Amino acid sequence: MTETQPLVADSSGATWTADEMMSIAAARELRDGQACFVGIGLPSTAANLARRLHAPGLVLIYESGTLDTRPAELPLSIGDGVLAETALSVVGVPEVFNYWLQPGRIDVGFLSGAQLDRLGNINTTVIGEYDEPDVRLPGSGGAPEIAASCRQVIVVMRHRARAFVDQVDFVTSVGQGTGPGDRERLGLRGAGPVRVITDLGVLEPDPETAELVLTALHPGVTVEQARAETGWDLEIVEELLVRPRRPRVSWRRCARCGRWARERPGRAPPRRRGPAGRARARALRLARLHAGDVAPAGRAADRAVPGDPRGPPRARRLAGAARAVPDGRPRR
Amino acid sequence: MTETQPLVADSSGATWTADEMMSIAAARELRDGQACFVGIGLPSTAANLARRLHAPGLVLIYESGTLDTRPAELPLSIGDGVLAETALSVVGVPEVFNYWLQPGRIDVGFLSGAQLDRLGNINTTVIGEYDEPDVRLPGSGGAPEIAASCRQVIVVMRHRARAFVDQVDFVTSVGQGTGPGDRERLGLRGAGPVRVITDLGVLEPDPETAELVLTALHPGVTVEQARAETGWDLEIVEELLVRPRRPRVSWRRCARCGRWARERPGRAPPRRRGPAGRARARALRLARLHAGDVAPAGRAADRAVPGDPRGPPRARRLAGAARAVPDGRPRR
Amino acid sequence: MPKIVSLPQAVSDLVRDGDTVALEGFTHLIPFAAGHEIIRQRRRDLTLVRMTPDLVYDQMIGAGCARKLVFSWGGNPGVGSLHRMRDAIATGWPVPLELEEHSHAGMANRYVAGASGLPFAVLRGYAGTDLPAHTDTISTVVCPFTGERLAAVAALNPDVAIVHAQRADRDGNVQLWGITGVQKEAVLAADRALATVEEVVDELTPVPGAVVLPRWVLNAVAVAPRGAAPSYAHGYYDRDNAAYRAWDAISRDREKFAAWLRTIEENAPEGIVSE
Amino acid sequence: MPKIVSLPQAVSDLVRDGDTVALEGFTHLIPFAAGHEIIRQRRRDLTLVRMTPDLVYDQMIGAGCARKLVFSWGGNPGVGSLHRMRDAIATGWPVPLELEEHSHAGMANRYVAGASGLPFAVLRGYAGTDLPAHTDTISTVVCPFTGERLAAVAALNPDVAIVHAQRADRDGNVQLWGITGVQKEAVLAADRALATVEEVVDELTPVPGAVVLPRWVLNAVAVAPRGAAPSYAHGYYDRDNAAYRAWDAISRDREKFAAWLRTIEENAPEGIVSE
Repeated sequence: MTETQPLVADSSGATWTADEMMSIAAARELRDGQACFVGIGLPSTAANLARRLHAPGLVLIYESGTLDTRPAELPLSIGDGVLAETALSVVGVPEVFNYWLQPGRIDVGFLSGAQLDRLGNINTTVIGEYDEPDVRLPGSGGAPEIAASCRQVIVVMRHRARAFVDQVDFVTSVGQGTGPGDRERLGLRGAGPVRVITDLGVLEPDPETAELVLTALHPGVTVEQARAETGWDLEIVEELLVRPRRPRVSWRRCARCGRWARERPGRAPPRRRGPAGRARARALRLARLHAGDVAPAGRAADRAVPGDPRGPPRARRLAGAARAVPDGRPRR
Repeated sequence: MTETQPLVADSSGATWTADEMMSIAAARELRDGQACFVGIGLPSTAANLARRLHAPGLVLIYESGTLDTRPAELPLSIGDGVLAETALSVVGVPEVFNYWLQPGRIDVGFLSGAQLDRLGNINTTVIGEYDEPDVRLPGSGGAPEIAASCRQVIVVMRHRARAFVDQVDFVTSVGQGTGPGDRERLGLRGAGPVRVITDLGVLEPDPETAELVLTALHPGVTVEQARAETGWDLEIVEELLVRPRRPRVSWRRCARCGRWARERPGRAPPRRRGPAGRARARALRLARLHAGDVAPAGRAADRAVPGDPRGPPRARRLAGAARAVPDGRPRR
Repeated sequence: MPKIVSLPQAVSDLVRDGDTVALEGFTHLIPFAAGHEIIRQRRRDLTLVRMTPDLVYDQMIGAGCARKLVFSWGGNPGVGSLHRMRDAIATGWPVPLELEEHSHAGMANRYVAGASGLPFAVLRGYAGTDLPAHTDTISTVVCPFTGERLAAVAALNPDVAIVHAQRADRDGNVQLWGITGVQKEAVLAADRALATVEEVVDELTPVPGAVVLPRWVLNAVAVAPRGAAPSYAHGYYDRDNAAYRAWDAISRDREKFAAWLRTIEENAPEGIVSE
Repeated sequence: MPKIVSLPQAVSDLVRDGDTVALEGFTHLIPFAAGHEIIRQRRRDLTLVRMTPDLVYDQMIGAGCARKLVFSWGGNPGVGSLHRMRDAIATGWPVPLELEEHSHAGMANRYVAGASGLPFAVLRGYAGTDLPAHTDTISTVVCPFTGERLAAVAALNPDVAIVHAQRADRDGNVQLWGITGVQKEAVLAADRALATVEEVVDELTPVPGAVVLPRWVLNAVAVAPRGAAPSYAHGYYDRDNAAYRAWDAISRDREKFAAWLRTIEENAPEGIVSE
């Protein structure tokens, strides 16, 4: 993912790319103590950001077999040596799938894809026909079982009409399958994709129809933009959230983790050569964004449009999700 | 096994117990480079004796998960710490059964039991009815799969009428099942028990009927004794072997391993207190017996009664067994 | 998340009458201290699961904790029989004991299936033996590719798994090494899990061959010094072979056993309530 | 018993035209040197098996070694597509490429079944996806205890498995550590196995987390210093990320690829024929 066009500028003139917006939004989905199955790229950035800021007890599990890894720098691949060096334990690939993912011990899995459909099904296999594809994609990897077995799946992908399609060409990973109840029929024990985070906003399955509907927009994005980039007749929830533009702060305490994040006005990000320096600079930018983005009362500060006396719908839904207490035990 | 009555005395007056005779005979079955699944007791003594003398490259695998272990002293249990300390690798119990035993990577497995029947089936579960047993025995352990999956099984047990029965009360581990061809029908890929080593002699399955017949006697034992202690009408092969009484030697080179074993006339075994000292004394006694017992031309020196121009039948049969080259690869 | 609690507290919190309980440790790291605490807390009607029910289960059976035993080899290794187990089977003393009997390979694969969230496991085993006629958690499946018939065993998912390990860190991550048996599988297969440890350390420095049980799969960690004795803890203490031999005489006689039981019930070891 | 031989000798002895060959190493210890030697020896009609066919298989496919690919994720990690693989699928250049496609969990379990001497493995997977319609080594089985239907995958038993490891001892026992992937399973599942190693040492001192491949499951061990580059060998050298990025441009263009191929065919690295 090399697309880095600025999407948001704050009062200092600093800008945030689409990928950074998505990383921040994804990081916010993770809570302390959860176990997260991490793929490389945005999910890895998001998970490491969450662990370094509001969720220090977040357990990161990579499909390469590294359990509870705590890299000091962002790994460059799912098999980066730093993952093994900083892991609590390294297990073989059969074990990570059979003992750790399959029994439902993982709270959150991140997925992405070339295509996502209105029912949250994901395609990473082919565009076009399987035997004569227009585009041959990498294939399944760990995605089908992540989609099946994690308690919740969060999809992170760019919101583009060619990707957000009415029906995927190939079901690599099952979202809601053919509709409500299909996951139960198929014996898939996780909830499937509960949130789709894009560079325009957030989609969530409608509790009745299982169809993905728009529940939030990033600042500066319109409903029309989101509809134009969606290949189905996108429904918009009544209480659509717009994420607030974030205020500039010098010192600010994170409402979730209690840590102070420092931000010196006018200070340029450190410039160093090499990928490590770039990663550090990027981490600092993300930390600033994270700190500035969190208002004192946390999620309740999200501005509902129009207002709803019961509070923001995302908070209500999350309360439901939180009932499934993560404890690392398998479900049966 | 605490029965230690003298069975054989050599010219110096040293005596060998029944268990020692069996250990020596069992050790002789093992060849360099083979992989051997070892249980505690006699099999462990035999396997370690073979490894220390004529088969230095013998691979010992214990069901506790220690692969290629090289204990300096005899372990006291299958889970003795010395096994893990001296192993090439220690694996979990599921792995030792699934990856190492089940695919047929093990050349020789040793078994024993409370009952053995004419078809080589073994009972270690109950004497009497399962639900109202006369004697409750320990049960299966690793034996059923050792019997199923090792290329060859060697049974080592005392030759007593109550143990050598026409039909076992309970089939814990399958020998030849109900008769010729039954192992193939059951999908058991190893050959099953190819040799039963007792304190009286050796039994082997008849190639036609699969019934265990007497193929060798230890010196000083008569056919009548063996028949009296066998619960079926024991057949005797035409070329019955009698193991020679062993000459006394001062220095003797082992014909199999090329090592020299020293034996000083009249020297008493070292007397030390404690199990380590006793084990050392016992190992020396066994080494002397091993060295003295091996005539220059190896097995061919076994005296056939009556003579057979084709050579001893055991040698012929072993030549057949040797065709299954041990190489650690699974069979399919 | 596990808390580091006292052993009495952990057993009280996690083990309930009627539970299916697995104390694992294959010849090594056998959780004797936890077994004795279960005896002291007078748990009843337990289904005891263990590949090799040796002294620890003979003691628990004799104490009347168990109504059922799920196992694959029941003996006093190198010594002889388990006389309390035999007595319970033969005479129902102190309470009748139901058996569910497997082979080692079958039990190991049942734990693997349980740890993997599968309802059964496939193995080459049992064919031609008399066990399937007596054990209803043994069946067969047919390979959909080759048509071959293979053994199937039902997954084991104990209510509680208890293991002993060398050490834990202060977060409750547990590390064990030497012969590691089926401890990881038993913990992962169970609904609740307790690890007793020799000691708590600041950091779990890596050890070759070690198995790590992460804190989030354990409900409690309890310090129990010498908690595996008379079995052994690799790197800490050796097996007390004399105690295994001595058990034979104690367990043969109900009165001698009763005297032994009183000493266990009345004397909790010092270490298990501290930290 | 394995012999320590040169890599050209090992490939010549063990890899035959038409074989099913698995080069494994999950993101780490990818046996590039062995792959290049197979290219140099111009093996043809291979069925290439690998969970993550990255550059090494893109190169072998482009060189015309393969008629079939068995895999679960085919990409240049962090960079993009495998253009030689895409070209072979789309246009049949240089030879048509058949696909047999699984998920990671499916492939891992296929190796486990192969290593275990079982004809198939059971997992929770594939339900509701479109893969089973295209892959005939995916089926289902019904649990004989619960009646639940689960996925079944056929065992993988390659003719040859090739892995790269940090080191071997003089007897041919091999030790690897860091991310250990499915290397043990691939070696145990195969009929023949070759390990390339960074170095041969007198003694394999134990390393935390190490997997040991005993000498008697390996047919040959060959020394290949930097034999995993441009992937990495934990403790020896890092991943050459620039080489992964550079491959994108090379592999997009048949002529650039042909030039690369000539350098591989004409220049065997120094280290692989010594010792």
